[in-house]
Amino acid sequence: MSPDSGHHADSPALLDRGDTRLKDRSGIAGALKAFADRVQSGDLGSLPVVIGLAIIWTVFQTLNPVFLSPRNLVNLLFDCSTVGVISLGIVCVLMVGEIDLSVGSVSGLSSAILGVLWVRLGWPPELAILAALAAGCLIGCLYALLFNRLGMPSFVSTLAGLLGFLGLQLYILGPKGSINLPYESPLVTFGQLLVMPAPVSYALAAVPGALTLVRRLRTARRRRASGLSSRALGGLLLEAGLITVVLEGMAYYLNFARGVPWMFGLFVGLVMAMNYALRSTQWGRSMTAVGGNREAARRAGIDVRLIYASAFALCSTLAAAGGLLSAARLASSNLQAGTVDVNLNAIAAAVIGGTSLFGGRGSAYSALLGIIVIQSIASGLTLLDLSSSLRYMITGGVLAIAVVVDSLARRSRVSHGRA
Amino acid sequence: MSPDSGHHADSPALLDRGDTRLKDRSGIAGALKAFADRVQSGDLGSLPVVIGLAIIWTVFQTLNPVFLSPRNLVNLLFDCSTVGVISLGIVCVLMVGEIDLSVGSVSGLSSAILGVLWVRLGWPPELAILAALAAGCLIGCLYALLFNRLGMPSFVSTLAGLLGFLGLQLYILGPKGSINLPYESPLVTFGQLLVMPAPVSYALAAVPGALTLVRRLRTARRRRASGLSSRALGGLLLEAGLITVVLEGMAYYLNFARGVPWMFGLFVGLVMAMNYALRSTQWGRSMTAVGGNREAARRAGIDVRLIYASAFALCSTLAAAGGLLSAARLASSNLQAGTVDVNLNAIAAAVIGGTSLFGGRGSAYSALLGIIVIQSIASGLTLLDLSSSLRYMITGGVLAIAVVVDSLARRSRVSHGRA
Amino acid sequence: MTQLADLSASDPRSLVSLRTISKNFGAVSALTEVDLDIFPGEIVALVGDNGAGKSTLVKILAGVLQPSSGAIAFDGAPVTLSNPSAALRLGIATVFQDLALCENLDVVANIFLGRELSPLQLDEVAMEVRAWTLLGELSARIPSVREPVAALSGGQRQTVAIARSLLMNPRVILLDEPTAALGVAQTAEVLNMIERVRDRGLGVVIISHNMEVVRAVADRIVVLRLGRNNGVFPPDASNHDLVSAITGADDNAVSRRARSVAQPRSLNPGRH
Amino acid sequence: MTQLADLSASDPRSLVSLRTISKNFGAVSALTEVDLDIFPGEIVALVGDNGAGKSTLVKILAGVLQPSSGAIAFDGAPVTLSNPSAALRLGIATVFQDLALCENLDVVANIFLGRELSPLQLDEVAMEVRAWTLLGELSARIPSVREPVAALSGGQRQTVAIARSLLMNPRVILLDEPTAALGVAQTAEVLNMIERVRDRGLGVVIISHNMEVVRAVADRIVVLRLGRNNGVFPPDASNHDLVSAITGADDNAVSRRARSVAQPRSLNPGRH
Amino acid sequence: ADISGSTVAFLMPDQGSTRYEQHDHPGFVAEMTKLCPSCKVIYLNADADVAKQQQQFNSAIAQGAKVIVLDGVDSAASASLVHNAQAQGVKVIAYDRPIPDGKVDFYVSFDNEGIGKAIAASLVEHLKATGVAPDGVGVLQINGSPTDAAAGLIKQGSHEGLATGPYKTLAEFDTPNWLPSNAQQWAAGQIARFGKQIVGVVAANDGTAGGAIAALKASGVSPLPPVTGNDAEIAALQLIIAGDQYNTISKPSEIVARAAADVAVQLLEGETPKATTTLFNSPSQLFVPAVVTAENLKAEIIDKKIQTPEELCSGRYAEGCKKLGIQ
Ligand SMILES: Nc1ncnc2c1ncn2[C@@H]1O[C@H](COP(=O)(O)OP(=O)(O)OP(=O)(O)O)[C@@H](O)[C@H]1O
Ligand SMILES: Nc1ncnc2c1ncn2[C@@H]1O[C@H](COP(=O)(O)OP(=O)(O)OP(=O)(O)O)[C@@H](O)[C@H]1O
Ligand SMILES: [Mg+2]
Ligand SMILES: [Mg+2]
Repeated sequence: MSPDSGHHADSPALLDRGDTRLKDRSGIAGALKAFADRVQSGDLGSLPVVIGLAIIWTVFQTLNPVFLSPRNLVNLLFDCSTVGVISLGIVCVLMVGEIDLSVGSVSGLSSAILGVLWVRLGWPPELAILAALAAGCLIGCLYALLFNRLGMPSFVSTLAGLLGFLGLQLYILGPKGSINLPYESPLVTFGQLLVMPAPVSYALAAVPGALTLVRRLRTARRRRASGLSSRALGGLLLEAGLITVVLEGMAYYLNFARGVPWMFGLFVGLVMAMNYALRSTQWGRSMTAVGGNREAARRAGIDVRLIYASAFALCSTLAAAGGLLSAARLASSNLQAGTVDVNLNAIAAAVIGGTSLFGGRGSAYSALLGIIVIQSIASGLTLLDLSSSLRYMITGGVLAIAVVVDSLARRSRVSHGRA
Repeated sequence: MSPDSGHHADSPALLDRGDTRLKDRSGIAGALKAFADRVQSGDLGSLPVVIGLAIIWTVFQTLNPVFLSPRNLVNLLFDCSTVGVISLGIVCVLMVGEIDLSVGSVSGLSSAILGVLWVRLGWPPELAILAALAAGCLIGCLYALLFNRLGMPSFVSTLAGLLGFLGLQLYILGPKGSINLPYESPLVTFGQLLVMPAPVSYALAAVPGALTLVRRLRTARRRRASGLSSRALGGLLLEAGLITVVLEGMAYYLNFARGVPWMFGLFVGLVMAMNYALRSTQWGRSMTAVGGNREAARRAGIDVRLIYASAFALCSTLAAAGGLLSAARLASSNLQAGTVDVNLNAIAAAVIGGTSLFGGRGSAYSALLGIIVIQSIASGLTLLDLSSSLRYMITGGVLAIAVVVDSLARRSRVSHGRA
Repeated sequence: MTQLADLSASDPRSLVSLRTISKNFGAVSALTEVDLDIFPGEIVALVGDNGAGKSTLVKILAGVLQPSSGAIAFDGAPVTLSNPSAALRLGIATVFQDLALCENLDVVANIFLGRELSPLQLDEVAMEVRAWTLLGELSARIPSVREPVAALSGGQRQTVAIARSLLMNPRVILLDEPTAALGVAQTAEVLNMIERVRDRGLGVVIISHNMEVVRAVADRIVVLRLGRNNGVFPPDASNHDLVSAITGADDNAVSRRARSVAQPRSLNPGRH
Repeated sequence: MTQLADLSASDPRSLVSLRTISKNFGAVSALTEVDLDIFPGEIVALVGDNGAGKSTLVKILAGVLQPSSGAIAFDGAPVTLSNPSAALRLGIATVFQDLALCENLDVVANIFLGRELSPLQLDEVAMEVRAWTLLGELSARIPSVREPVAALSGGQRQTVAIARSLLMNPRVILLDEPTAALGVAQTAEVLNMIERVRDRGLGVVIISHNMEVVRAVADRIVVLRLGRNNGVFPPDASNHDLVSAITGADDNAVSRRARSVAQPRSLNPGRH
Repeated sequence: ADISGSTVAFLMPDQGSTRYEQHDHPGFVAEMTKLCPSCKVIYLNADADVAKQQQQFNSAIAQGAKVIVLDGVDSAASASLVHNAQAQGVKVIAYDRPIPDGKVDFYVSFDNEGIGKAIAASLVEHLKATGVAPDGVGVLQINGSPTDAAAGLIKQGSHEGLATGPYKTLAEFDTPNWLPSNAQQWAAGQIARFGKQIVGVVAANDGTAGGAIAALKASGVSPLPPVTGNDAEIAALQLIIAGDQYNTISKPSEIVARAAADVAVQLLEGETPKATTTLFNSPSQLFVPAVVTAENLKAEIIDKKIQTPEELCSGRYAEGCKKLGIQ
């Protein structure tokens, strides 16, 4: 993501600085110029979405000062986590250029399985959770089978799944309908109340910065040793410092209210794990390759079917996990869990965050960013007294505004021939 | 679609039969071999979906003999027409590789506009219809603007539209909610009762066969005159005869009940017009090109923006038209028009019929075929006494079965390197 | 896109002239102050190493890319080529290195794309006849023009792209490595074709890595190196001079290979 | 895929042998009963007109396409190459004519695709160093290996595809027009490279339309015409014989052009 | 007239609550089998889709239904269905939701507006009784789906009910698609906004009530302010037993379903069923539902055999049941 600014402008012996056409981008001035280059060429990663988000936040905050209160933000983080986890799975299938329309139904089904096994049949909750996740995984494998063996487009198979698993959810909940999950149970507490103790939240908030710094430093050392350009120490420290300051600041602010929800911690942890898997493992590389050019990936000897299967299975499993989290959040398994909106919100979050619907481009962070955008709009509007017609209209409008910054940036990207 | 079987096997002077590697496919045996080739290479057009449909029909008919009764089929045709028209618009945006998630809301909005202008404000119905269509067209132009000028992905802009126009629909219907349209009005009669007199239906059923024959004959004559291979007269007559017999038979059967709905006639007429526009005009060629390779189309001097604009505008206008038809069908403009399922059904119909989600491949007939599949499943299931949960599950399963034949055919297409 | 460059220095007879054209992609300067003139009835060969910026220059002339700075004149008047249609309208036809075909359309549709006969009721018969004629002139070996382009071989596709460019009546024709994938017979036909259009007074730019091809048809050889002008040569310039200008060194892989291959079947320098 | 063809006739020393391979695409027979042997330490050149079926044959050998009929033996044992992984496992490395790169991945990722170092924690530094080394050996002119391949010029991409094939330790290497887009220096390096791998005992198949290139490196020239074997030639066969075998006529576009171009700067026959 | 072998259709609107499959349909079928053992009952649920309901309606007629009991997804759209059916000689009984613009042959229902009024008024009574001062505090109102006509009636009723007391409405919300999670998110936002000012929540059904309770619990509000509900789902009754929900509405739908079956049979036989009142120009019969709170839960639910103690008092609810005297 970050440009490799030349470390020593005066050492032309660097392996990757041999070309005279490369402009020198070392030092602070160079870094600024490199940034300007990136702005011009639209290669800004998630910055535009962050800007869109900042605009939304400012507007809602001026309309109702409760919006950015620590208390409301804590609610926001709880709400983000459930659909966010589902959206993370969507990122996987979008990466390989496929889609899963059934995540809502699968999440509903998994919450129904949890309720029936745990409350009605009295299984231990751990087993019920495992069963629900296994069901999700199985569903993903089924899609993969239909896709790999029968060549059924995922749009159609998952549309069939959307209906079929909704039916299954209604069926296993049966005529008795919704099931209350016990409020005192650890699962419901986790979904509704459990926050990190302040010291833990500060410690965890320091982790990403520290990890970044360590990995970047190691890479820089190895690059120098191998005769490649490497980033200047100052820049690295600045970046890691910035991350740490922002995260610690957020933890501090949230600790004014209840604190950082563990559920959100889980979500962010999953996002970071997925990000690592997509960027730094052979599997992730294969996912990107399959999404970019399936035939080229096949010719490179990648087991394309396995990659598709992993994407579908991961997506459905995460959808099931999301269903469990939302059951915990609501303290009930009900008929309507997952039926409406969940699909659209989960897919929209991934797309708004910058993952392409056409495969081969995306990042785990897009789920995080996208769901924060969507939930911010929802949360901001709940704080204003509006009729539902206005509420729909404003949601639509704000959504468009959130993305317009990103679109403009990307547009210049296209016109610079790097779409 | 049809293979050009060599007309004269013994005239090697034909311009397009010069290559010795082309197998000779003239005569009946040749036609059969050509067909076998096509089966093998998966290039079967809509045949697989038709087979899937035949399976579904057989099964439902054995389960409940009312299913294929003329009376039920007439209802089926009425029901197909509304979402079918919307799906036709979806084919347009899918052709250029984009999507419109808001067709449901736009159709609902248009029905609301009709109701408010006509019934509440007392406009003449023609004007109200025009206004609703114009609103649809405007919405399409708005999406085109966002797409062309700001580069906003259509998934996001139409998602915003889905919410925004739902809000607008609720807003203009106001707290009084749904509006009844007058039963005696021509519009409602058209949507609920109006069928073709038997002679008219027979006459119209003869049109497609006759048109095919005339166009094919003219082409064959011109091809022969230009020294190109042309199809044998026998095959042409057979094809046209088959089309005519099937259509006349259907008209005859339906005339046992009420007859062929004019609304279905309108839908088929729109499908045929769209098919002509997509296949036989420069605009259609440009649509296919833009969907296949946007940059190549741009370099060929095609005004890519105009093509996108036409696709979006057409889609929204057809969505508005579909909304008007469903208002006529229900004899009311109501709060729920378009809110549920319409989007998914319209998109699914196009995809099931064989239009690609990724652009550049599709046909107007896919909307017709796809919506018949979807409505057949729905209608067949209403004839069985099932709980909703079973109904959902079976719908999902049958949908998958309907497509599996097509998927298998296409799969061999992929393995033959022609995906 | 600044248009401050001085166009007054351009030759009045030139059909197209480019002055101090630069193009940056992010941190990479693909072109730096490149000048080029195209005269009617003349074949200019544009040569240079891989990544020298030849295709970038052609894309700028074709309106596909916009220069970061510099000016373009057509018939002596300054023009802005803000999109490919603008270039096509001026009569600039281009065969791109990546061919820019629509894989989902068949051969006929690709050849006529954007220039279909009778737009409201496509005349498929006339288009097919014309397509066969054009392809025949290029000695193409295409079994069927009703197959999607995705089913064609590399050389067959290139022939289709070349046929496309012959369809309109251009004033300038830009050919970016038009013979790279062609067989020997097809290459000969394309070179014949190039000479024919030159003789009809068109301006022709041809890019090629094959020195024999360049030498056979070019009236003037323009060398680009690392995005900059690096000399203009007559077609009878020595191979050694040309290769040195291209690679930027007297002692290069080509000359080394020529020396090291001691056997009789040595590879001549210059596409050898 | 029938395996009825007789493999007993194949040469026992051959690394790979194909017998009576046919391939149909719908009504088009791209290959008809083609035989081919690849011996260790030998460079076979596969030549033929556009659409002759060369790439189809290479794709069959690489496991990308399956033959309609015919048999393949590797090291004397019959094998079924049902997918590219099967071919890669046997040690068959291929540079495809369409390159088959992932445009959305950068140069390093493309070179190492499917063979990444330390799969659970990709060693980007080691991969980048190795990539620069490989590209350096091929005289590539690529400003940055961290750009997506979509941003590269045609020749740069081809270099990346060739670098890919050198990474694994293959026993057979198939090169489908590997120098078509390369500059003069890069072509020389690739030819050097081909000779080096031949000398290490690998079997090499090279497809090219450039007769000079073919003649310079090939030990044996196999001609395909309209999907059928059309003769095997030694590298010192006369140009006229080769071109006749390729085009199937004594009087062809090449010879006609050679005759008609009366000026001193004539184009030699054979990629002229 | 001989009605044996006749077909009757029973068309329900949605899956929003379990009542249709758990109570209405079985109740209707039971009464029909009693009155006309050879009659065939077609049961279909429209899953909240107007077009689907129209399709089901037409297919019922195609299958020869002579009487259709219709719980319309949308009242305006239902009017046209009634019109069409009557034109073909098919009788229509409006069930649960009225069809104001279609002159149906009969209308049987609980009174939705009455339900809204009852739950709100009951909440107001409770607040007054517990001595909550109306100054500076108020209640939240969570309505049903903005596209659901029945929700609109309940909303109107709730407004009227709240108007009987001094408590002002802090904010109100139309829950899209009746989704509990939407209700939860909205309630959580209001808690952040109004904090301790919230002294009660009027929720239009048990699902949204559950969402509101989850939000209150999640914000650590204790003790919980009273929350209303409607439908008497098992889950909601259990919440009442546990003391988390204040009230719900018991609509033993079997009563209405049985009445509908009676009317249907009379219509089949060509008789004129007797009406207690006339609503929207149609002969009608309205039933008054009961508000259920912890005090009368045993009397209304257990003693009337609407649910069994085993069903309600499983596991964690046993203790609460004991307190209410249920076993
Ligand atoms: N869209 C782009 N984004 C970034 N860099 C680009 C882009 N297009 C071209 N370049 C860079 O510009 C330089 C010139 O590319 P160009 O395609 O013009 O080379 P070329 O002379 O045509 O080479 P070849 O002979 O290999 O075709 C290359 O280094 C390439 O990496
Ligand atoms: N997927 C396919 N579907 C249909 N026909 C195909 C397909 N692939 C190749 N062909 C046909 O097979 C024939 C041989 O193609 P091939 O690519 O092997 O030619 P080639 O010898 O490599 O030609 P070139 O020198 O132009 O690269 C061509 O006529 C081509 O049209
Ligand atoms: Mg180039
Ligand atoms: Mg080839």
